[in-house]
Amino acid sequence: MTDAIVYLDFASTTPLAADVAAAMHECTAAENIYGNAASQHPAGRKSALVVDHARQQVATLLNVEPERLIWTSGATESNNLAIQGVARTRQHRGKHLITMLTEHKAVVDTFRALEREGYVVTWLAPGEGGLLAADVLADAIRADTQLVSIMHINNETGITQNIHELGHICRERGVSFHVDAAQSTGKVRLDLSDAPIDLLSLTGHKFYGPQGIGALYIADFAAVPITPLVFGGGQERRLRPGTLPVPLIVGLGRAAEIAHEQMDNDLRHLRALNRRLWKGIADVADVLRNGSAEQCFPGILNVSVADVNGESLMLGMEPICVSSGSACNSTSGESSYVLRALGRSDREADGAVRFSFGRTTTNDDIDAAIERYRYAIKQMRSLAPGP
Amino acid sequence: MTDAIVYLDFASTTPLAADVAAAMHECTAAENIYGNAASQHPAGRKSALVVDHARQQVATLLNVEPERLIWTSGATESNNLAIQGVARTRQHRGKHLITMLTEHKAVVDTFRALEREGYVVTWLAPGEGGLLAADVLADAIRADTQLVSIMHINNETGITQNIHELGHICRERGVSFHVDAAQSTGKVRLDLSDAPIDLLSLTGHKFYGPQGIGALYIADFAAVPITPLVFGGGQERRLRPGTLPVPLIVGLGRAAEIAHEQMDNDLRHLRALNRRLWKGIADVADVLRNGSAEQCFPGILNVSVADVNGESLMLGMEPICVSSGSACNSTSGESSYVLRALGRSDREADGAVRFSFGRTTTNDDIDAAIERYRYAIKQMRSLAPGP
Amino acid sequence: MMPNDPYNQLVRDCFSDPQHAGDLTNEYQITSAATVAESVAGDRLTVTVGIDDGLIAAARFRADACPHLIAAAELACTGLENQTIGGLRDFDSHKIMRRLSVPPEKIGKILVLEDVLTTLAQQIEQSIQE
Amino acid sequence: MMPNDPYNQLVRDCFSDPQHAGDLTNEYQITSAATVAESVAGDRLTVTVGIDDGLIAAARFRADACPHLIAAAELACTGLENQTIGGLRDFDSHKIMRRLSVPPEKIGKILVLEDVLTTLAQQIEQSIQE
Ligand SMILES: Cc1ncc(COP(=O)(O)O)c(C=O)c1O
Ligand SMILES: Cc1ncc(COP(=O)(O)O)c(C=O)c1O
Repeated sequence: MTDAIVYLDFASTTPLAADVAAAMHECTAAENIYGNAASQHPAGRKSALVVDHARQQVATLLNVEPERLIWTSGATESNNLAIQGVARTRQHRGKHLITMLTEHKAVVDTFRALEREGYVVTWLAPGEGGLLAADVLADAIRADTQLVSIMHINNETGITQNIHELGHICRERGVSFHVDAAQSTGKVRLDLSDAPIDLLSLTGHKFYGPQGIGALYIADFAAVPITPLVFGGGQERRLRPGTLPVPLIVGLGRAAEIAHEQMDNDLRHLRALNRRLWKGIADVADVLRNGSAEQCFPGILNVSVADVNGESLMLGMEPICVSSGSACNSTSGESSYVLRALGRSDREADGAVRFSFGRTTTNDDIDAAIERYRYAIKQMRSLAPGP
Repeated sequence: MTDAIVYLDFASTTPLAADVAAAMHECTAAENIYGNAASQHPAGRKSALVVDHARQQVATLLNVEPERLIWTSGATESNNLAIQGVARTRQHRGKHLITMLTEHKAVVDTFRALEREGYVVTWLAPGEGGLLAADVLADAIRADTQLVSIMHINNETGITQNIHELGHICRERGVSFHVDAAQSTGKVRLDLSDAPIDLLSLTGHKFYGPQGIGALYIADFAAVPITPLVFGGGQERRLRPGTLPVPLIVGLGRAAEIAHEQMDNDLRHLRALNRRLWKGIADVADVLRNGSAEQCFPGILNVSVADVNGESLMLGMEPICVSSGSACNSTSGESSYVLRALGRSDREADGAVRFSFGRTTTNDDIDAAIERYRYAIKQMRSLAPGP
Repeated sequence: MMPNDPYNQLVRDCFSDPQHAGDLTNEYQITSAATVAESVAGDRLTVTVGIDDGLIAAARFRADACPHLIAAAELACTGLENQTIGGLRDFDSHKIMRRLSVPPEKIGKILVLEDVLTTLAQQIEQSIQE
Repeated sequence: MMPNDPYNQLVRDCFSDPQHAGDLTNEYQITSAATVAESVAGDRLTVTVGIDDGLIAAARFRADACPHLIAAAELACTGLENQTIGGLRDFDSHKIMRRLSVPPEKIGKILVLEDVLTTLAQQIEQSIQE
């Protein structure tokens, strides 16, 4: 078995694409761009120029106007800015908000914080196959509902919500709709030009861009006014002040451009890897697939067994880098709430392994992961006491 | 006169040090570090390791324990986290806060936002030489005062407050003390080991580190509890969740290390440049120095004339990149409130030029700036109508 | 010029090397100067014209103003030379502003130029009547 | 091993290649096995000892548990062999935890091992008395 690190944790963070690194390097070193993009002097204007270009690159990926994008430090901040921002601006109109139990922590914890402040949050459970049914959302919307936030692709399972359908319901009912697209941006087609989506969060490091940079798409600044989280200079329409990180923005822009070009190839590649991986482990006794092939993003394959300790399974998987549903790999100390919301038992959630892969993953990587997974499960099982 | 860009706007943002760029490049390219620092697998642990190392480098610069540092996206966020964070946590005890009129926008606008929420802010005016006198602060502290926020080095003038003396007053009176050290970190000695400072903000791109990364120093998490701005994963003690930007953190750490080593040399160099520059322009008719040599950080020289249009002066200064006190270079549309708080007239504030320089500035750069400044002033004056 | 430059090349050229900066001596049949000061920003603009035989033989300006107004004054002086004095009233500041790509928030400032020219026209008409 | 590794080298070695994993046949004068299950996380640990002439001739374990508990069980089995059965009661789990650098939040879990050994000691004492 391999001793070299095999990285299958692309849903957590992706390596920087070589072309992105090159674009950032060119910006800083070759073109010697370092000015403050808010400065009017020549050095500042050089920076503003590449920032504008990057904004266009991201806008092209989403098929929106570049002016609709606000740079942030990542999807955690984008989610918070969208959710807290709308909730606070609209609190005089109503304090009811809607989201799902299976959202990312950056959404869940934001709504929990708002609950502590007196907002009322409806937590919708996923239905069949992890999906939120349109009528369930429709029934949850009240007269005082101000915001619905539903993620696009789930970070643990890859389950993909029908955001267009859900967005249409929000639009019909006059409720703002936010989408956490941290896992889908740059990976699946996302045409926002006439999508019923008011706000959308993305982050660079999930699609081969740099860590520490993301964006929030805001369809209509007037229709969906947002209270900022931080105050300061006038950058980003006062919604997100602070000196713009020019090389990061250049990197994110280039990553968006590459993603736009490569998307079909990427997806084809991921589908093949996904099939190969599942084929290699589907016959492990009692293995469960968390999320079906039809409704899941192919870059993620999440599987559970109920009879092995999650933490030991993770150690047994080394040097294959995967993510687990177990308590010990998270700071929260509890097994995956996402998998439990899908109906998995504590033990099933604890024994879950998320394989996630990407553009640079090879068949050999997948084969090494299969071999290691089978071996680890076998070892754990052979070590276990009788029932 | 030179046609090449001469960058004298180091107080706005500094170019990335070559060694910092190299450290970041080594991290991503050579050592192939890209994992999520929160992941327990080998790729994640590699990242966590360099993050720990960087935290130690910044801690060494400030002479504090590394655990006291929280990574943020920059000083704007650090200031907001400190000020909003303490104000919100303590609001049941009292809603009175104190700051100065001459703070950076990231502090001023944060307090203004809190005022809109019902907090009461005392805005102290600078006294002699732009300094806040200890007794003025002492008199302003009330029984319900929760936080005092005073910047260390002013970004426009370089005026340096006696933060130790002011901090002692806060400590005696049991009030938390926050320092915006965006302009001083890595530039002047800042030993926080037994300083009466509870919170301190810093940002990487002001001392040759990357843009988009900063930190907040928190002396005692229990004594000064902070409400987070964003919610999400458990990163940074839940005070600032989000995937850690590993290469940026590595860059900030390296920048701190270099600053620590080079500080005495850097300061000596800046003092010489400052003297040279002032010598070259002091005899321009009616030129005023904003802040005296004794109380100012030598990397900044701010000068005013009252009889030229600030915006035209800026254009006349090109290709020397400097910053102005004029309305047209800011998003706020008003001339520098900092200079006006120091007693300058609107016209004097409008006609201000901030020269700021750094480690890589040469005598030739300074001489080019002197020549251009004299020329621009002369041109503007010769073009002006009679009185 | 970079696309995000607040000043287009014409502004930059007029600003850095204005051909019509200065005053006029009394060598013309009529020499007339007018100054307007804008109270908020403190901009001041003086335009002087020298008239011979009902034609503007020369026009000069002085300004303590932003680059756009300086450039506008320069273009105005260029345009006025060899015009009849009616040109002072017919002056089309909007055309100049378009050529200079004056940003919307600055249009108010540039109107100072129109005020100066109107004042000049009045002065000259009066001195001709006298 | 990296300094921030949650598992030290000893944990890793015991985990990846435990020498005392398994069961014992009835070739000893006394063979006794005890299992304790921890209710919260669902960890389960079985230790089996084979006693000959009052000495622990062999010790084996089975575990469905985290790496630290697996390693602790392995070390315990190694340490118990050739001890008197008093060793089951004298067993010092804190010494093992130090060797394994068990993080504070996990100490509770490792105490399962003490429970198993205490149970074993009781069983054996009882079977000797019978
Ligand atoms: C669905 C989802 N939302 C939000 C985030 C947060 O992104 P970041 O860590 O870049 O702030 C992530 C990844 O961590 C994610 O997977
Ligand atoms: C004194 C001061 N505080 C705060 C900031 C904000 O720093 P950043 O833009 O990195 O958030 C700056 C610089 O812009 C500054 O000079």
